[in-house]
Amino acid sequence: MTSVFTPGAPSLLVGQDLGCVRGERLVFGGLDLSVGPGAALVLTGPNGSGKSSLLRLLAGLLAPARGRIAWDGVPVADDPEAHRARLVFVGHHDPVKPGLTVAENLKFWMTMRDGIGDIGPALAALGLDRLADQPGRYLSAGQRRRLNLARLAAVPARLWLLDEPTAGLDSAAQAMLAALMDRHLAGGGLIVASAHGPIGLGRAATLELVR
Amino acid sequence: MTSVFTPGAPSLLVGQDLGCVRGERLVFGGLDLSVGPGAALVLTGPNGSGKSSLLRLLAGLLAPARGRIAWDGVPVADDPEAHRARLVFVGHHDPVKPGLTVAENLKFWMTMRDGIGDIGPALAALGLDRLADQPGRYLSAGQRRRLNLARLAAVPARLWLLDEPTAGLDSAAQAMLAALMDRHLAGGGLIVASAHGPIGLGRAATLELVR
Amino acid sequence: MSLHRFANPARFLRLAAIVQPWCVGLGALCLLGGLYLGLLRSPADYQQGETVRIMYVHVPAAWMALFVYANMALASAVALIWRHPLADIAAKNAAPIGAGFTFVALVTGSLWGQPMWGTWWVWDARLTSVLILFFLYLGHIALVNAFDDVERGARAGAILALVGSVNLPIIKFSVDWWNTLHQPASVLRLDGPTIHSAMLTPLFLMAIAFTLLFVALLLINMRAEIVERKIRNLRRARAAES
Amino acid sequence: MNAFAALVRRDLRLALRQGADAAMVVAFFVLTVVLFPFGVGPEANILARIAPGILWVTALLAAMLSLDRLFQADYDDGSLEQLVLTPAPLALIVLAKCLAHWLTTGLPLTLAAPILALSLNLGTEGYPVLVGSLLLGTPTLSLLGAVGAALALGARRAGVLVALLVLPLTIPVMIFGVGAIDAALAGLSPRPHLLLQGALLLAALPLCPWAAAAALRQAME
Amino acid sequence: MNAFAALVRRDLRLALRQGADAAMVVAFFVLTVVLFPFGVGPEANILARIAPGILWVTALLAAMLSLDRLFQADYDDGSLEQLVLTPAPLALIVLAKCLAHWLTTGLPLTLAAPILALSLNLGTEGYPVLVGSLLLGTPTLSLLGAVGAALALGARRAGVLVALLVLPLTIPVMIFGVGAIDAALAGLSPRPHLLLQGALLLAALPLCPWAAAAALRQAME
Ligand code: HEM
Ligand SMILES: Nc1ncnc2c1ncn2[C@@H]1O[C@H](COP(=O)(O)OP(=O)(O)OP(=O)(O)O)[C@@H](O)[C@H]1O
Ligand SMILES: Nc1ncnc2c1ncn2[C@@H]1O[C@H](COP(=O)(O)OP(=O)(O)OP(=O)(O)O)[C@@H](O)[C@H]1O
Ligand SMILES: [Mg+2]
Ligand SMILES: [Mg+2]
Repeated sequence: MTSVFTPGAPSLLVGQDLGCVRGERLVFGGLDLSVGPGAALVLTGPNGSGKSSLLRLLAGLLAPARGRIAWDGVPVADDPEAHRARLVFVGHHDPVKPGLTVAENLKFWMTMRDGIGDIGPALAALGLDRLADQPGRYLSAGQRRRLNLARLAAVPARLWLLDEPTAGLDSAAQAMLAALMDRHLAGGGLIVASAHGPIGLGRAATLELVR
Repeated sequence: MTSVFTPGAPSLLVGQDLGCVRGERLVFGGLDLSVGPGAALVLTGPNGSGKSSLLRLLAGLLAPARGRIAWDGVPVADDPEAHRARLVFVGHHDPVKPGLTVAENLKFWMTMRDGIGDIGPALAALGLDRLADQPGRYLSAGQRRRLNLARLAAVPARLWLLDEPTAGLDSAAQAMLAALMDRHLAGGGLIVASAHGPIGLGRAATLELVR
Repeated sequence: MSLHRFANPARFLRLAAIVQPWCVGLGALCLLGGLYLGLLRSPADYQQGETVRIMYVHVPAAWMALFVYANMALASAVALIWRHPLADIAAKNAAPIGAGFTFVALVTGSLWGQPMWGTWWVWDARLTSVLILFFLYLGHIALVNAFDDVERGARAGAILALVGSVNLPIIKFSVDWWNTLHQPASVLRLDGPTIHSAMLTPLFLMAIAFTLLFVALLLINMRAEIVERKIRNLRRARAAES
Repeated sequence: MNAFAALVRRDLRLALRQGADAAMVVAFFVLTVVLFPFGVGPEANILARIAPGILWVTALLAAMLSLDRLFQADYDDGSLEQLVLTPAPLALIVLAKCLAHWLTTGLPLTLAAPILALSLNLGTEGYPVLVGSLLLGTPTLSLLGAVGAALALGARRAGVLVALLVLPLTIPVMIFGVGAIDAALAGLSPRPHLLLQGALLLAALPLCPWAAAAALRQAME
Repeated sequence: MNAFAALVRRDLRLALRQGADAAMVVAFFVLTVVLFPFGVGPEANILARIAPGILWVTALLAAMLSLDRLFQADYDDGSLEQLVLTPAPLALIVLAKCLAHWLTTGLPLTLAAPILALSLNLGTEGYPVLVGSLLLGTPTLSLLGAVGAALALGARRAGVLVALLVLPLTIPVMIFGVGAIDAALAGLSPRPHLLLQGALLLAALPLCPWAAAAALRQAME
């Protein structure tokens, strides 16, 4: 198992000796990682190597089979609600309701995080402003993905966990996402993202998972 | 609307003046295309420009609002069953049943096309041989995609319609797919594929859709 | 672009604009005549007394309930076979009107039943099959409105109307049989009493009035829907341009 | 034909591996039938009198429970579009799915019915006819249900909608089913009723798959 | 609390979009009730006798028909994992979904019940108790159903178990509901039955969301 330590002073998100078991099979074990403010970590590795699993572990959707995950030195398992409040997770699925319009879909996810602001800028950040009134059912695959990613712009959160965020995006949308990520990092945010190719995170550390 | 004609002698798949209406909105109109044996056509364009819609049109899943699609000069609408028998369509969704193993999943789709051969080579062609007995529910996103693509190797068909086939694939799988496509083209097959980046089809014509 | 499919609706709209006032006018005339003759001039029944006058609403409404469904099935067949968009719209908009007539037949029948049979409802064959017809209408309406895509709903509705039209006679027949098996022969019904011409004339006038009313309502609904679709298309087109 | 068998086999396998639907159907059937003695009171003669009706109505309702899922799962994961693209006629594919549905709902219901009839004190003459009428009638329910399920695909609230579409169409099946049992109990011949049920099945056998196939093709758009 | 209201509002909006859905539940309810006269025959006194049972069975069925989709749709499209990742407690989220479900199923059913009871010739003493027992009982059905729906998500082989575990839990709800109405019809006090129903509701209110939340978390794995 490969492990990577991002050296740096105050390291916010730390995983130590992480192990993950899925379907009664060990996916990875003894994994260490650490991401500081303004830093990004890119997970790479072949299909089935555990990138998505690791992201779900970091989000708290999966319980680690061993090891611990800490934020600022405090194990996230101690206060899962605070951890959930500080992260946005973008998974393989796009949570888009066919019966709601684009604006309603985004608004909903915003309200669920106690945001009550304006969704306009978030829609614009991913080029969805013209589609605001379309029902989700009418979106193309890339448009759904954009809507999923728009949550990043709509909800303030320190930690972004992105699972192959560029899948299905055209080059314009990829650039928009890259800009968004840059701004997030510049503001001291953290990103952990999985990818099979470049996703526009220039100076990010890489964690290569093997099978 | 852009249109591209692949010049060449016997041109098998021809679309003339194609128009597509979805959700009561015109997606594209007046589109011409033609693909000959051993040739590939790559559809590009921004999100929502109609790549998937065009592929569904060519597969016969959508009826064109105008224009006609012909195979060897015969409109495919005249004999839809023959058209279905000659194509394999790989869409955005991966038709994988969580309750069936990888082998069972593939075997099923093979039998539905009256194939009764061995699925071993098809699994191997996408590096799934080690996973043959895993239930579909345990597959990672890329593994599901591989299983979907394995149908290409399992079912003999002249025409491959591939909607962003490389989404979620690691580089090894992308190479396997490229090899598969090369072999298909060398054998006189046809490919129409949509993509946001290079998908390993070297000398293919490109049809750029605009919004 | 999808407007091209409504190229001939322009002609339809023009035609409808001419026909509709005539339907309304003639319908109103027949209605007034029928009501006048039925309620004021026709004799009270020797058995039923004044309540027989409910007949002038009840019977034409019951006829319309069946007539509208037949039309709907016909329009659906046209829509499915020739993909004619107007037939789609006709079938879709006929359903609520037909449901309305069926409801009127049920309510007036109930109101009539109370003095006649001493109860609002009995599980009699004819009553029950009208009730099922009402549900077929409701199912159709629910299905057509259950999709975000208007055309998809309309086409699903067309298939349902056709399946229902095959089933309707079967239902009627089975319910008749069911009833003869369970129900004692004491079902109260005017077994084809020879109807006075003084009753027959207003009855027919009312039937004509209801038919014209149906045509007028259908035209109004269809025109509204066509205009609505046009507006939606324009709005979409503008959104796509901006 | 190969494709037909393969699809039936797959659906059966999926049903047996996950099993929630079929079990739910039978459990619902048993529960509701058992409920009526509570409502009506334990008088054996009244129970016996309404037994055929209760059994048929609850069988019908139980079948409704799993219908909305008939095509939905395949629709959601993209299997349905692949099935539509199979060279086999779509009506045949619908028929295969109906057969699998019947094997996992109609058949278990039919098998469970005699035991439940016992708890309702059904007269002994009724048993063979009960089983026979369910055997003839439940396939028609699956076929009609397929039409409703295909029509409601992609609609909101598919479950209730399917029931709303299908129940009125199934009333004749039930009427003849109950009629057959009642006739047997009354010492009359159940034959005409059973023949009519058979006729309904024969009529539904070609018509319903055709209508459902048309509806499925719509849903692909 | 904001999140709670937002979720209820979203689910209601999804259910009510274009307004036909509550009507659909009521139509379904009416239709199901209509089936019984076909089954058991039109005799008014027998119908009146089984009316409470019919009404309750239908309520259960309506609840179940829409319940299996309670979390499934959110699970399939990834909304559920996002809901789980919301800072709000998961049990609260379950509660919000139950409330939305009840508002679109249980409530319309309760409101429609008296009219249906009329067509079944229910005795006049039964009406207030009918409404009261449905008001007390249908929320419990929604809550219990949520547990079942959540368990079914993660369940592999357990699917059968779920059906067999959760469904029987609804029996007491129904039995007390029917019992209350019967008691009122017989001139007895329905109070003990209603109190028991209330107790069930009070027990389900904290327990079910908690159990369902645990099951949902499992399903995320
Ligand atoms: C809700 C209750 C009722 C329903 C659903 C109902 C339904 C119908 C229907 C469908 C028809 C037209 C059928 C045809 O022409 O073949 C009809 C006709 C008629 N109904 Fe009713 N009915 C109801 C109650 C009553 C009552 C209470 C009476 C009077 C005692 C009544 C008297 C008639 C008469 C006289 C006709 C015309 C018969 C004929 O044209 O031969 N109906 N009803
Ligand atoms: N099921 C549908 N119903 C109605 N409209 C749809 C549907 N699916 C897509 N559309 C619309 O049709 C247009 C083309 O969609 P399509 O999926 O073909 O785009 P695409 O080029 O494949 O995009 P992507 O790169 O995002 O996959 C889009 O504007 C979309 O809003
Ligand atoms: N729900 C699940 N239950 C059990 N095992 C699973 C589940 N999902 C994935 N797995 C297994 O866990 C391993 C890691 O899967 P994961 O999804 O994390 O891979 P990944 O690196 O994200 O792959 P991809 O590049 O294909 O997305 C795989 O071997 C897979 O078979
Ligand atoms: Mg992954
Ligand atoms: Mg696409």
